[in-house]
Amino acid sequence: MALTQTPMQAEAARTIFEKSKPGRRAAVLPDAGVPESPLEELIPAKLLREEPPRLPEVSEPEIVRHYNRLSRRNFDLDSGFYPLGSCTMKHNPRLNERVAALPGHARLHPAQDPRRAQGALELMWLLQESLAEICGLPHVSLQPSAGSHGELAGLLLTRAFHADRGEARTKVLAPDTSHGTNPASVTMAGYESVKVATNERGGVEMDDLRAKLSDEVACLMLTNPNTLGLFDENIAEMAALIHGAGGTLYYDGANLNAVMGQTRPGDMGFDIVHVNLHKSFSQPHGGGGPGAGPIAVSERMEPFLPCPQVVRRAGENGGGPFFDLDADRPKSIGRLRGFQGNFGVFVRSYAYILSLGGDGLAEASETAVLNANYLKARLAEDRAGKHLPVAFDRHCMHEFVLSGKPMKRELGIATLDLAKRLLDFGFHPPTVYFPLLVDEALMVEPTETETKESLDAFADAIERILAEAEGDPDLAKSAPYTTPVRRLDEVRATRQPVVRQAFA
Amino acid sequence: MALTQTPMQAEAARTIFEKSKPGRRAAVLPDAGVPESPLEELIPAKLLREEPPRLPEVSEPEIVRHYNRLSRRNFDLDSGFYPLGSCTMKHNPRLNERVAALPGHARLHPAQDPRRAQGALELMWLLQESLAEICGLPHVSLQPSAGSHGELAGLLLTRAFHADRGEARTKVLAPDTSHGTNPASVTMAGYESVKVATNERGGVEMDDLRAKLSDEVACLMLTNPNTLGLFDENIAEMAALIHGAGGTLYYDGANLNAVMGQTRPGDMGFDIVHVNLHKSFSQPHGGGGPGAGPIAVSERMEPFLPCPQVVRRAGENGGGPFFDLDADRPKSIGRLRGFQGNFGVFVRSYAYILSLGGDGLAEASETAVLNANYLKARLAEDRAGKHLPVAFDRHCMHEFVLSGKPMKRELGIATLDLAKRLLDFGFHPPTVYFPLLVDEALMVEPTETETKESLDAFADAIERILAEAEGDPDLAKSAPYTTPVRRLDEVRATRQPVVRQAFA
Amino acid sequence: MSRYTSATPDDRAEMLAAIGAESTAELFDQVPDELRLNRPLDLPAGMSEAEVYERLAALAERNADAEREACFLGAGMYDHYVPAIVDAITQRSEFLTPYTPYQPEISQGGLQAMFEFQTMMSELTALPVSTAGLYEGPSSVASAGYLAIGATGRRRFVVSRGLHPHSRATLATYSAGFGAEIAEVGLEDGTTDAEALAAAVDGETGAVFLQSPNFLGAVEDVEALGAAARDHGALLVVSCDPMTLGVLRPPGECGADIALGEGQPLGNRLDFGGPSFGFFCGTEKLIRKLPGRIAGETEDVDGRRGFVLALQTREQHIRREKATHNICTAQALNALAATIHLAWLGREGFRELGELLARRTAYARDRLATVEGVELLHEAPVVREFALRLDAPVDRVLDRCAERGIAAGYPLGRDYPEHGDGLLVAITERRTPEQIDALAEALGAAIEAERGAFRSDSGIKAPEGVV
Amino acid sequence: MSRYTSATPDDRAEMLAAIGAESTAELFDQVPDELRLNRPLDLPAGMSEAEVYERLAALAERNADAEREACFLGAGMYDHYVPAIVDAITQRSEFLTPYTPYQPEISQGGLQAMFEFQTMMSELTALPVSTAGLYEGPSSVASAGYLAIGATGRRRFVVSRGLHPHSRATLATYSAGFGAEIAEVGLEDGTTDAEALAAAVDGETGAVFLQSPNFLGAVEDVEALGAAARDHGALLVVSCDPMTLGVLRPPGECGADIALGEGQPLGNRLDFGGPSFGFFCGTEKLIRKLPGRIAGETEDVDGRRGFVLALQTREQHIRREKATHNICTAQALNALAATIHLAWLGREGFRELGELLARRTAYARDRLATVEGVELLHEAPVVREFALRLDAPVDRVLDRCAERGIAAGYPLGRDYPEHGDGLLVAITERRTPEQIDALAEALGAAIEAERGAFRSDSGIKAPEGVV
Ligand SMILES: Cc1ncc(COP(=O)(O)O)c(C=O)c1O
Ligand SMILES: Cc1ncc(COP(=O)(O)O)c(C=O)c1O
Repeated sequence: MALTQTPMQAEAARTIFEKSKPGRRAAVLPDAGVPESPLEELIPAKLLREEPPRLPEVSEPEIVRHYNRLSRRNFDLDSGFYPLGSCTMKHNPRLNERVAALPGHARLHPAQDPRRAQGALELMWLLQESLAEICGLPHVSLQPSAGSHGELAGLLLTRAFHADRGEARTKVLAPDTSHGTNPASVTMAGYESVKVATNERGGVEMDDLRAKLSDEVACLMLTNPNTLGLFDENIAEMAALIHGAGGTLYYDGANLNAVMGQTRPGDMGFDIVHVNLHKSFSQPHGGGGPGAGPIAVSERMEPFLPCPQVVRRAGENGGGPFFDLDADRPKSIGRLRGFQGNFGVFVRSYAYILSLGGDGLAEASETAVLNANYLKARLAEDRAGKHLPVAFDRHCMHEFVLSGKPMKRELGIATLDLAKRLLDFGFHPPTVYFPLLVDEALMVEPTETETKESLDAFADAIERILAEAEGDPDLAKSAPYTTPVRRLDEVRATRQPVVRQAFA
Repeated sequence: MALTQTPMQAEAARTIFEKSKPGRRAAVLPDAGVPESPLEELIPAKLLREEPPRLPEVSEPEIVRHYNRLSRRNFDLDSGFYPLGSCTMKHNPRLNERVAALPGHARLHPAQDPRRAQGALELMWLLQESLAEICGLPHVSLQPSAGSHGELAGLLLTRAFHADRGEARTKVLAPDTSHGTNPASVTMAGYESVKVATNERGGVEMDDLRAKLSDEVACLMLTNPNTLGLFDENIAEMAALIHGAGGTLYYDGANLNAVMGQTRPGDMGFDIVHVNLHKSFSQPHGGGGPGAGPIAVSERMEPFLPCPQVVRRAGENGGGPFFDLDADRPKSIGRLRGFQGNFGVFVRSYAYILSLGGDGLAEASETAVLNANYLKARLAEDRAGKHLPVAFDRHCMHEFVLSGKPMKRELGIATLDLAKRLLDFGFHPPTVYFPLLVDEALMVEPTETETKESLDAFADAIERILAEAEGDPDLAKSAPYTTPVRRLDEVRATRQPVVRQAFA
Repeated sequence: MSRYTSATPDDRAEMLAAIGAESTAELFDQVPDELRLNRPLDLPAGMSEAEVYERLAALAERNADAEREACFLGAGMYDHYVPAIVDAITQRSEFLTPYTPYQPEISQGGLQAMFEFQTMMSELTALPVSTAGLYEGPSSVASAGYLAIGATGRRRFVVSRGLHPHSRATLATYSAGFGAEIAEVGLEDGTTDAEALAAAVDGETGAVFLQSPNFLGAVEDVEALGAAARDHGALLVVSCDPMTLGVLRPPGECGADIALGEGQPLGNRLDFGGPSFGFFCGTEKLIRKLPGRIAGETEDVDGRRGFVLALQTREQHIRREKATHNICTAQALNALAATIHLAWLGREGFRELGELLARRTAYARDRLATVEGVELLHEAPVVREFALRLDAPVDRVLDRCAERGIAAGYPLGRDYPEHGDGLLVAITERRTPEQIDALAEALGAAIEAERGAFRSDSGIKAPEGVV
Repeated sequence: MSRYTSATPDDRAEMLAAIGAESTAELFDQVPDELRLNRPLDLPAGMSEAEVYERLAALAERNADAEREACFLGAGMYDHYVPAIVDAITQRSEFLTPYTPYQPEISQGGLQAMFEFQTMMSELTALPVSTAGLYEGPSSVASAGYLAIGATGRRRFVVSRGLHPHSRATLATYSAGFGAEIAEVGLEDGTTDAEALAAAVDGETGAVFLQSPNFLGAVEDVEALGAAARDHGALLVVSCDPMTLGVLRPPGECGADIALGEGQPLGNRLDFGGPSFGFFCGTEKLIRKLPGRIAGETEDVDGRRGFVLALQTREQHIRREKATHNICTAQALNALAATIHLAWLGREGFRELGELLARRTAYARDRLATVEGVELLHEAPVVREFALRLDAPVDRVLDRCAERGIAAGYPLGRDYPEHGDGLLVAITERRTPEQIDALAEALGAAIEAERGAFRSDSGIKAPEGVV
């Protein structure tokens, strides 16, 4: 029998609401154990809800099946290679989940008195110290909730820093290769975003940078290696320039996985770094979070760090040290969120740092760079080398960017088609169409936790897809075939958005 | 593009050994922290191993991916309907997993002094009491590890019971519908197995029973409802007969899910009952265990229960009760295994009993019977009613048995074909070819945790398959199509067994 | 070889050969020598899995968590029971490990879950559009400020003092960046001073921020208070506790333009404050101005129903400096936990739970008010949390209760100097009537002891706020 | 509606209508009235999930588990570290919830895992065939007895006193059923008395049972001892601790026909004794006589590699009373845990772990032997467990150590009256040198205190076995 659709495709998507039936339920609640007075006696009727929200009415077995089956409609890192550039899809150790779930962590109330949360505060302090050492910058705030939150924090620090000197600067520079969150954060922090050009080696065009520097410039935001996966050798000069112009130098730490234990943002001259714990430090991505974006800063930025700050104080009466939340920071930019940050993420990342140790982290970066260069070399062979040239041809760091422009011209398939066809081969595609600078970009980040075999299999798949396309480009253009759904109409989802279940 | 195989079929099975590469590893071990003396100094060389076992050499990410992907090649209860007769595939609450994993349970050493394991012993005692109440028999041993172990225990108790009276009986009776473990246990316990015939109502043929009773008969093993899903109304008379002949009456508790809180084996006259905690009491089946098969017994069997027995003793000095392991049982048959039994299973089943309470258990059985009768009614309609008649046409208890004989004759497809075609529809098939009494048997047990919708969908699928078969029986005969592998050569696996990886 | 990598020496040699490099060091040649670290990181050596476990368990041991204490702490995060299926499902690698669903064909699980989440939050708040979630509560409040500027062009916010102090602080931090001025309106007997609010809102006001129940636990009359916003064309932003929306009139029915809040009570553990998620719902009109991911329904080329990230043209990866927000990685897994928890509670259970909380809260408030030295800080209606005044130094009373294994509540003096004697007590379904009685007893004993101590040492002045 | 069911009143009505019954009670008409229970079960009412959790957590709280104590208990089950991936994988519903793989097309995951398990156990024991596992250790020993009768037709077993007391007891229980006589051979300085063994084995002997390391921790010279079995055509059955097989010569190289044992040390938690699994390996000759499931490799109709339950003709569901064993539900999930643990350890790690244990054990034995009042019970080689003699009542010494948070070991007097003063001390990789030193100190202090107590109250007679 010839199949026309896979078993999953045969199963139409049904939401949990569509499985609801009046009177079904999963939860059984405890008895209140107190007088069952009518609600109206407790709360004025006008403040009460009339109709309960139309949550689904389903039994527990149905819930489990529903989400279990849904889960199988996801591709995940624990099932296959996920070389999504700029995302550092490295192995997520289950040990970290285990320690994060210990009741002493998981059921600790964030408003607990610091004297009764010494373990948690010490852990945060230890993580701060570790990140400070890794970044080469003395002070750390763990508060930001993700990379972009860290960026915003860094820009607000910059603003406070300048305000403290009586300056009001208005512009923030970032290369045209920068990640979308950079300019978005710039606007959100009340600055104007200015692009700096990229030179032929993939680094910052120094003349353009010089031209754009002025006393209006508050900050230069970079990532190094940059989003092309290339280390900008001019970093020391850039640092001198921006500092000379009175600005701060911000490091987007999304690419830290290339340099741990090899070189440090602080030593390069950066003032502020954010670290994506959900990238280099193995917090699982969760299908879009949670993460955490701690920032490490230089001495001169320290007074402005968010409140509260975790500090170690000398113990009383010769006892051990005492860990505390310090909110008495007059120059602080203040709070960026509730309580102390994404503590559960800190536990996981600290467990990761303990597991690897200093040497292990250095080796992780080294291997990440080795894997990327190997895969780049494999993709320089044969058809990939011809149709998918690397955008800047030199050793890369932990990732590299290919251009699908020749492929599109020569074979008639776009980067998107290649990506979709890769799905049929069981791979998550690389990041596509980013950085914007590179036409038909494919950004490939294998990470250090992949085997040589999986890199080879990926290179082989690309080769096969290109060979296929030489014969029949439509094969890629209509891909994917084997996924639970095939190409989806994204335009419609934006033009006529349906963003919630409609009820009859 | 027409698919010829599903994505999973395209992925050839590779074992973990085939992913091994010298020098890879996952585990990092602690330093010994003690002198690293050569092993030969500690243990005579002749006692030492020369070559380490050829365990795979793989990294942790590879292990996770390997077993993750393997897992997706399993069908499971949390993904779909699993009406496997005689197996009680009811919902497995995750609460039970959570409480079983509490360190106080999971890391408690079985040789811990009872004074320092009071919580565990009390839990076992509470479970014993609960099972005693459910079974209507005063004494319980939790020791047996599964149903068949319970059967063996019960037969050894019977032997001890008779020996204690100076009798040596040699035969054990069981109906021809009995489960395979029954006669196998009989042989293992040193008895001869004698079959009793089934009457036209699906119950025990009383004349045959009477004819086979004698003072050589040690025991009559039954399950009620029996494996046809039918309650044998003559049970009281049978009990009188076997007791009159000096034998014991054994209850195979695999079908207890039909009768919890409705009727009790003890009240029916049974002397010994085993309970499959992995059936009625929600312990997950684990792909073939673990389970547990506690036995409940009447007063006269009590002296012979296995050792040790969990007992409650009055507290000293007016304190609370003390729970102990009692090994001072001179008439006991002795141990059936190490330590105290499958405690982790006890935790789960006790949590289940606490969750449902007495009423909840009764309602579970009631709903199990309702679901079975409803599905039976649905399958009496249309094509199923014609080609797949129920073997004994009366109200069933928690399961029922159909015969595929007409289907085979009329449509040319066997029960096995129907079962295999059901796989393509996303259902686990019923138990097939059991009980042996029914030609081309299909034994269907929906359990109480299924929705009416899933019963309907199953009935609809059967209808569609039969309709298909009217047109093209080969469709079923060559099924399945969509599973990771298709029909497998089981004969070869027995004739030329390959039961382990070969190394080059 | 470090843990989790797999390149063997042979692999390395083969890979270097393919690259055409002598050593991995060569690959790092692009990093100028003077910038190389050239020494090991000053961090402890790596540890075995068992050792890491022991180390972290030893740290955890030094925290007084809600497994060990009867926890009456709230202030925005609550010790609800998280059903076991939440963990079982969210720990499935298929949900745990993927990135944001950029490739919808292989992310239908996550996308559909987002769509279900949005529907649930939309139902809870009675607003038609929900995003897939932001970081957490207070920063969501700040994000609403950013949205209000974009939507109204006005840079002035009026904020109730009943808004969570962390939300007010975060809004202030963000406002220093995007540029906005904040006017705060005080509380009167527990709820927002309606007159002062009406007076504070003007034609320059971009948004009015309320919270209900507010930080002192009092249920606000949002509809009445919101009139001022409506009248002046300001957005009405209501922060709320989702767990109360089974019983309280939802913001969408009270005229709110935006309803948002801390999502932790729904299916997320305490985790010392995170990760959790912020929910963010709005009117149809605001749909193209909302922050963060939104999943939408669509079809594939074969006409199959499917889900994608919708309205991406709002987002940073498309619009860069013109994006409605800078958020990228959010809190998808935490939102999934909420979705499962809400499905588990279901229509009936969710309301029942709200009622249970309201009744136990009423019981607790009455019970504690009978304790000598305790009185109500306000008389406004409450549903899950309430404020008391203690006639003894709050911190010392808390210490004494902690000795009995009770975290008695949140000392209001941390954030409200005017309530230095205030204690905020939170109730969940895990706080049994017996625990409430034990709290009453502990509070009574602690206050009595403190008063004794105070009397017996008249040299010590009563702390401020304590009579 | 009880928890976990889903039939609403409407569902019930529709279903009854389809059945043609008035009520569900009618469905139970087949149960004679006088057998109906007609009253509620006398069990507590059902509880909410949170309440069940609290209840079970309160029970768990009353156990001194290895998370709280430094656990030197062994005697067949050991406090090894179970890596987190074991839980993560075994808790996946795809492994957790299916039945025995009767439908191989949709059970390839479980079947392949069994095949991998069998390969690993076969490698560990150096015997060519492994089953997919039995219940646990001691009952596997008894099952070997049943096999031996089938294979040799002889009903006499010779058993070393070094065999785990639970194994000897279980073999005896089973033997009372299938009919076999057991002769026990004693120990000499810790190991099986070779001469007595040779004398005990005769032409009627069906099997000789040894354990190495034996219950006292001593490594036996299996090859030498096994000669008696070989000479008389009896099967040599060797029970072993799988965790020692990275360093000890495997049974298959020592002439064993069957190697079996308790599988708990491999990836299974302590669980107060179960569930774990028993492994069972044999020679090629015995393949059709083995008990329990065996997975085998085969092909599907399209030539794809696949796995099935092989050799089912041995089993109860096919052969009924002629089956080689009665086992049906076994311990598949526990065997999977072992498989993952062994893959995680890997070829090198498994050996290293064995060496680590041997070295720490040597250290501990030396260290403890220096304690005043402690001497070695035997001098035979040990690799993970060893026996001491204490010059004070063992139970009281254990109590004193427990007060310091140390479970000092297993009192041999429980099973060996001749060793009333014996203490069996087990080592795992979780028992650090610091803990070993702490044990030495605790033992020393306890013995000293007990001797003091004994001296100061000369009315009390020294317990038997203590000088
Ligand atoms: C280069 C770069 N910068 C910043 C970010 C933003 O980080 P987050 O998603 O944690 O907000 C990303 C994430 O994709 C990134 O790749
Ligand atoms: C009727 C019946 N009896 C006995 C058993 C054996 O139980 P277990 O598998 O727990 O040994 C089964 C299990 O399938 C059964 O269905």
